[in-house]
Amino acid sequence: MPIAVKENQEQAVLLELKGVKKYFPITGGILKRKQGDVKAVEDVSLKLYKGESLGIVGESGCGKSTLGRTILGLEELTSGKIIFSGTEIQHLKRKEKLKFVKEMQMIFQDPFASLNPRQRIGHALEEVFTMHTNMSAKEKREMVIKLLQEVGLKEEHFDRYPHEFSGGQRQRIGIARAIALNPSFVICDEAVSALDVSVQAQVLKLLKVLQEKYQLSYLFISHDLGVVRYFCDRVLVMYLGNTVELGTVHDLFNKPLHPYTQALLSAIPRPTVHSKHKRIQLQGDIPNPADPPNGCSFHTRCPIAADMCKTEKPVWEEYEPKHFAACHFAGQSIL
Amino acid sequence: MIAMIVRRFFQLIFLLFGISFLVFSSMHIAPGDPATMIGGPTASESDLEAIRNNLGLNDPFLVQYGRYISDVVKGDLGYSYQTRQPISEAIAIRFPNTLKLAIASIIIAVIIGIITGLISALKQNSWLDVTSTTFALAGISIPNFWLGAVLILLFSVNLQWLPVGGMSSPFYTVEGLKELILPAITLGTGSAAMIARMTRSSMLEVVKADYVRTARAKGVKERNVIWIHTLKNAMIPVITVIGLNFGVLLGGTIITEKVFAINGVGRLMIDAIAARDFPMVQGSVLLVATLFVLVNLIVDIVYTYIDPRIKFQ
Amino acid sequence: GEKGASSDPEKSDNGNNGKSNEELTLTYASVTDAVGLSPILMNDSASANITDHVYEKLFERNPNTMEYEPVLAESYENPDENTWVIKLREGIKFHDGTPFNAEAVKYTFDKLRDPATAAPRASLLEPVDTITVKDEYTVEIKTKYPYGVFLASLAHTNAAIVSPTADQKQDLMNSPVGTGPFQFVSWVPGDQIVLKSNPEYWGGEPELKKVVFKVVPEVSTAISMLQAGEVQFLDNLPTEQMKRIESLKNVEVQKVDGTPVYYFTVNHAKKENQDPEFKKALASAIDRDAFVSKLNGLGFRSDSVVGPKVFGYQDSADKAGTPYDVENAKELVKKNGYDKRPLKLLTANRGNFQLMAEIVQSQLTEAGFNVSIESMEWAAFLDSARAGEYDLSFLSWSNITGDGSELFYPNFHGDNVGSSNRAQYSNAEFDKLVDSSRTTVDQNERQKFLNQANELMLKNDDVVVMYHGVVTVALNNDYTGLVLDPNGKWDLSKVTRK
Amino acid sequence: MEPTVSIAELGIKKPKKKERNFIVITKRLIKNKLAVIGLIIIAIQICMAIFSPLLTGHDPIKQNLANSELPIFSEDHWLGTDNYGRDVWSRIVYGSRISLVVGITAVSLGLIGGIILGLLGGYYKKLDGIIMRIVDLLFSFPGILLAMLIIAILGTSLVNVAIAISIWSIPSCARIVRGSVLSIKEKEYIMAMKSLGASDFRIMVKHILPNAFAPIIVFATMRMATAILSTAALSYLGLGAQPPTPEWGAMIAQGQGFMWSSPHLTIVPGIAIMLTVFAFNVVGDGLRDALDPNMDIQ
Amino acid sequence: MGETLLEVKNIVTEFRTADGQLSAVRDVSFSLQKGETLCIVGESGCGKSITSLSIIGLLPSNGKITSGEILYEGKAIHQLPAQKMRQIRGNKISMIFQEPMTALNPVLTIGYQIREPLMIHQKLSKREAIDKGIELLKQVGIPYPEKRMNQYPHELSGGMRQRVMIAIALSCNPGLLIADEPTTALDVTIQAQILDIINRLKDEFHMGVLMITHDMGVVAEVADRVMVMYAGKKVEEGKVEEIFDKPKHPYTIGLLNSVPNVDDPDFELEPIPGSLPSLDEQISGCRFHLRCKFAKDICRIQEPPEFKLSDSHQVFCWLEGDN
Ligand SMILES: Nc1ncnc2c1ncn2[C@@H]1O[C@H](COP(=O)(O)OP(=O)(O)OP(=O)(O)O)[C@@H](O)[C@H]1O
Ligand SMILES: Nc1ncnc2c1ncn2[C@@H]1O[C@H](COP(=O)(O)OP(=O)(O)OP(=O)(O)O)[C@@H](O)[C@H]1O
Ligand SMILES: [Mg+2]
Ligand SMILES: [Mg+2]
Repeated sequence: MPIAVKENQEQAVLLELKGVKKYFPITGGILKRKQGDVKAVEDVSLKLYKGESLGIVGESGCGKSTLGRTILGLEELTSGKIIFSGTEIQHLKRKEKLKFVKEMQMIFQDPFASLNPRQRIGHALEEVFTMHTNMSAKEKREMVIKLLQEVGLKEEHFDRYPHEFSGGQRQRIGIARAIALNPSFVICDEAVSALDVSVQAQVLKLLKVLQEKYQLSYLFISHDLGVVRYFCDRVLVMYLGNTVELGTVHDLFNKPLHPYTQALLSAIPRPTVHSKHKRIQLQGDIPNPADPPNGCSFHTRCPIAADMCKTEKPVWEEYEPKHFAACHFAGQSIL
Repeated sequence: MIAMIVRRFFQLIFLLFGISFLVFSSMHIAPGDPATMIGGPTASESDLEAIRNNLGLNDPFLVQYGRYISDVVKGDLGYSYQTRQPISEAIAIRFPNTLKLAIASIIIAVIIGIITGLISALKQNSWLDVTSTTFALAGISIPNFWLGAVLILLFSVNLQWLPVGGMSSPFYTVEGLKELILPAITLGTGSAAMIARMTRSSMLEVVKADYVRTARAKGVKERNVIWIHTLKNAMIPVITVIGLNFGVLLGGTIITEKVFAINGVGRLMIDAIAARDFPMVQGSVLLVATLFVLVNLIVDIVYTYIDPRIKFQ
Repeated sequence: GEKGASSDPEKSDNGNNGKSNEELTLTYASVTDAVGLSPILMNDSASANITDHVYEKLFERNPNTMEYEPVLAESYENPDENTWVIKLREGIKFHDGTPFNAEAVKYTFDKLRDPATAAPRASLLEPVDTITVKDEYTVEIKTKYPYGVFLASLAHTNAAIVSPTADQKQDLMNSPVGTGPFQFVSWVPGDQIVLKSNPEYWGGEPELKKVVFKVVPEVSTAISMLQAGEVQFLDNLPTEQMKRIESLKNVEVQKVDGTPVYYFTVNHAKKENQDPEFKKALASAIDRDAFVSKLNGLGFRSDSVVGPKVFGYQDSADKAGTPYDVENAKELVKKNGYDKRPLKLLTANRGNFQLMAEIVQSQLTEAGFNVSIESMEWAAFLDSARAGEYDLSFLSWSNITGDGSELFYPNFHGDNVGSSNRAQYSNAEFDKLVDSSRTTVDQNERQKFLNQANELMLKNDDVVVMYHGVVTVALNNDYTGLVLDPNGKWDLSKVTRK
Repeated sequence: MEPTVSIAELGIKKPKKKERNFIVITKRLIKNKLAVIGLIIIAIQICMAIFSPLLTGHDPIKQNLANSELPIFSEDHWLGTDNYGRDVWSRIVYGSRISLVVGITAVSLGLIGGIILGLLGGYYKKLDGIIMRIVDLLFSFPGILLAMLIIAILGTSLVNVAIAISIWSIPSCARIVRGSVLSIKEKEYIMAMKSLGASDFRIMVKHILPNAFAPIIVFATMRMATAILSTAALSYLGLGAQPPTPEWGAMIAQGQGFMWSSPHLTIVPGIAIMLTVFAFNVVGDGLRDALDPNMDIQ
Repeated sequence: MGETLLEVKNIVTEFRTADGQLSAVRDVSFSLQKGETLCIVGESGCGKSITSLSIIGLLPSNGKITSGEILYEGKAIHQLPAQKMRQIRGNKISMIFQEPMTALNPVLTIGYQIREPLMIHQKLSKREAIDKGIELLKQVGIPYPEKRMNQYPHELSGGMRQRVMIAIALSCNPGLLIADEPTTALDVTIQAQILDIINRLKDEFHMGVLMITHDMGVVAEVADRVMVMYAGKKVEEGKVEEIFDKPKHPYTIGLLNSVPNVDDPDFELEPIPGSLPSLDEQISGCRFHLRCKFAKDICRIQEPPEFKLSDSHQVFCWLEGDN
């Protein structure tokens, strides 16, 4: 059991987030003054252990990608701390950060969109070494070919352009680029969502193989719970910029504490014709993140919302060992 | 929207400052002496000196500029060195002609341009497309003075259908319209070509859009698919081109105005430059810049009507 | 002499036949608009064409006899060399009703002289010391020194007499008031100026009731308008279009040998240009005959700087220049190594200057010179030439008063280097002759001085005269009676329908 | 946990012939008949410019006043002569040198300026406002005055005409580039480069610029045409090539006076310019189509 | 059930491209009863959308049905003149497209877009069309429908837009609804809402629904019958239970094994190796044999014929020939 194996490594914290917030200002008016914020990520704290896969799920627009990008420093942090291997990295200058860039990488949602369409993929991969090492052209080429083989491509692909590959192959290139510098931490931002089921299965397998081999830690962003369940060790559920639940895959899928998690799980269409689930119908649409509701951000759609939910923000609590949630009625079933 | 207009207005003021300084200094750097242009080639040194003193041209550059700007701020654009006429008056006489011409030619350009653009887009790669592309490109490549002279020869001198030049009757009379036709065509062909090409490429993009297929799936008539579902969307980049062209046309177009003896702003400016009539150059450039910004503003407002997604805070 | 183009007996359809019952109107197309309509403040030919019809001068040169004849003056006498007593014509009124008298003359001239006015041609009256009103119709003008060109100055367009009341009341620049045969009606700047006949004109009301001066900046458009009958009259016909104009059926072209002179000059301020052999080589290299043949009859040959229609001319000067002899030129070039020196030929890019420059550049190259052309628009050209930033150039002078001193003094006198003397010519002997021609009142004496000055220049090859202008107009066949002056001006007051 | 299938055999398409990008584009371009015609015209012109002396039997600046204004198809002068008796064909042939050189220089200089401004403005939000105001300023500043200023400072040489024209191109080029940059910089591969620690300069030059190429190429070919026409317009205003250098724009300007007596003096260079403009435009059109990723689907 | 609504017989759809004629749909036949939901599944690019576009006659301009026929209520519709076809589209057959974000015209109001088919096909007056439009929006669960009528698509969320598309598609009570991946771009909670609406309306109006998807979960949720396509060909067809419980074609099996099971943590993925051949690739025999673990010699040589396993279950695979 993978979970058992990883129990031992739990002590080794690779990445820690403390109160991470990311707001996007909304500007307007004659002088383009700030008028408000899109609260894309609102107060996220968590630990990521070495060698584990942490899944992040939640509705579209809830801030998953923003969180990922913020960790990598692609978005400026509004407040909070990001501690990587014991170093606070949020305030580092670009030069100082380069060291961590090698350690933290990202695989993007759309493999085609994340490759420069006018660059041969061999060159795209070589560029990574050009930026971070002093390798000779020959060494670089050798490294790239090794990388290509690592992700199941061949030397002959070196000179091709991204459009000459299939979706699955392109995502392999994205993976190759991400692991090129031997990172210890990789963010997969919907890395398989754009792929077709059969290709998706191929790529998931590859990611697992690489994790075994290099002791990678993944932050695995997805809205496909099936994939998350298959791939991750622990899962974080987000709603409207807030973390609503965090637990091991097993706990979360079997004993969801938060009503939103429950709704999400029940809404997944099951690829089986027999065990028809009772689905929880959520009413309404996701509120505007620029103007989140008071109290619990989920109360507008929550079937068990009480008055207190409208006014009081629930606290993030550990209800069971390693199982956190933010809900006034955590654990109450909404069926 | 109001806020945008106000903001643009502030930007315009800065722009005008910049422009006026640039124009002022370039007029001073460029060779040619306003006094000689007033006194004539044989004016004696004492004549020239008297003229220079009279115009304040002997003051240091910054003093002259400061004086000019403070007058402008008070709403006084100054007087022509040459004719001693108030600049605002001189421009007021010319501008209506330029405006008429610009409007007439942009109308012609829009009609011709959109129709040819539509035809070539809808019949992409057919002979119709090739023909209209060729026509559009011919339109863009023929120098205006050449086209103008040939049109005059054909329609005014040989056929005697239209007057050779001038613009004296009000535009709503038959004479007024006749006077407008040839210059508007001459001037409009270039813009028509640009608009045609823009319409073509924009249409080609839009007809591929999913919502056009949706319209067809609803059983909408082909005519309505084009005119209601496609064209409005395709117009957005075209409007930019129309706006840019119209802005340029409003600044006056020297060659067409010259060929058709139209008393317009373009000629005023070019004559003023040739005569080193600094205040007149300044005045007309400021007018052109203002119009340019104004047209851009109008274009932006038109955008919001065409595309509801575009909003201005 | 006057050369009339063969007129077509057939009447054109394009003419004004339909309008024969209406008032006689003539439309003239001008390339540029008038700058302003006050003779005191303007100094351009487009304005002069109008002011000449609205205002009148004390004297005028008769185009045929080339004598100065009184106009607003009746007579004059010189009690001494420095005093001019002028008797004025009586009973004349300005268009605004103000009577014309000695006060008006004094007012006009004082205003012209006043430095505060900053009149462009204040120098016309520069020698004047005092102006005194003797009686209602007599003025006495005293000059600082004997001034031989005084009558010519008084005959200058800029010396026309303005209505003092009008000048105080309004801006003559845009609403002129004079005594002339036509009076001002309207002006749309940049577009057109309209005049109507003056019914109370002392010389009798002109038959032409209305004149429209229309601005048509493009000559070929103006010709098309002439052809289409939209305008009836053009002047200053361009060389390249002569064939076209002459082929028009409804138009008659008039040509008159004129006063303008176009010449080639070196930059005299440069020492190396004063080398006589250099100048000789240049003069021998330029084939003026070949050039004039390209003018389509719009120029005629004479080596003389003072042209045949200008006071001071003597026909002996016609052939006094160095003749064209390319072999001689080549020899001189080779001998002195002129081919090694790059020469900058500065030219304005308007009128026939470009033509001259291209042909002469080719001819000089033929002779072995190393010449490159630099062409400029007018204002920049005037500036560069005045500053002497050239080796070779073409200059011209269209002599309004038709007096040789008026040619030599501004263009070649050492006083004017740095302003109007763009040839940078400075020669003490020449200056003395010109000064004498100006300060002598005896016209015969003046003639001699001018001729000597002329020959001096030609002998030294200081300038090479390219051609003398032929002034032209094209008039619709339905009209007649236009008087064309060799200085390029024309008079519409006698124009009638054929 | 060993993978059941060997990774190497997963998802590999049959290897395709390796094709260089420009070969693909050229192939597509060649399928476009109009573009091919355009390419041929440009090729002919380049040959004309390079091999001018071989193509003409006459000196383009040699005058022969006795043989002036010969009509088209005259003996020894198949395109006639101008009013100085110079052979029109040789002037057209030699003139192509200037027109092409001026066109190319002007467009390249304009592109450099426009690209720099456009890249900076599009990439850095903070610079955008200032740069766009500069662009507005350049837009409204009268071209003639600009040309005069340049020529006043630098002289009336052809290079300076090219500079003047290139400055005219800067604002529109900057707008176009900025527009593309704005959309390209939001692309995921830019984000990917940032996540790999690439510098802004590298991102702008290596990743944004090549992808903004399609509109730039179209703009450049369009502008090439405009540039040659602008030399004509400048010559018309007296600021072009210095005589007797043959140049198409100046030829038209000079021939204008002879439109009635010798129409070929305007029509011949007019057609030359038209053909060039036409050629560059259709090639530009073709290039745009060839670079269009939508063509990929087929 | 029982009444045949749509019959597709042996259609072949080809594209004219720079590389020559390419077949995107190769000899596909199927039928659909009234009140029934047929799901077409298969990998991306296997020809699902092109099949559906062939039916509604909206193929891209370079595409053409080169053989076969399509019968709607027994009448051939694949060769109807444009005019006649227009009367069917949006009226008898309507379609929901893949991308809710782009399928609505951004510059026209929701009201206009929903009124349009009503006014064209049902000849309603503008007033009546507005009322009907509001009614429809209410049916698909859009709050404040009156207000929405005057809004533009960008003012609505993705889920609402897709619901508007459904309202438009259902406006004229079509006999056949084609839904091309109607929920792919949406999130699970919204997806669930939309699938419910389609199911409800299908029952209410007794429509036939042709649903295209590659999400096996969705299939299990809504389908009565399933058709599996691979590289332009139909490889298997059957009742939904038959496909999920007794999949026969190795491709179908592979597809099912590629979907992670949310409810089974120990489920091991078994991806299908290789990738979909491109359209211009010449493959002899079964088009799947290159990726098939069980491929035999005959698979490489000869195309498999149809094998009937039951009345409703057919498969195109030589392996079945053995049994
Ligand atoms: N650059 C930005 N400026 C302003 N708002 C932004 C920006 N980037 C993201 N947002 C907003 O922040 C919120 C979170 O966006 P994010 O992309 O992180 O969502 P997500 O969970 O990744 O969604 P999805 O599943 O659709 O990818 C959204 O409301 C989005 O509109
Ligand atoms: N206009 C076209 N020209 C040429 N080929 C096309 C065209 N449109 C689609 N194709 C090709 O036809 C094949 C089938 O496409 P189709 O859109 O039906 O796939 P799909 O099964 O709907 O895939 P997805 O699940 O990605 O929507 C694809 O290979 C596609 O590339
Ligand atoms: Mg995201
Ligand atoms: Mg599809």
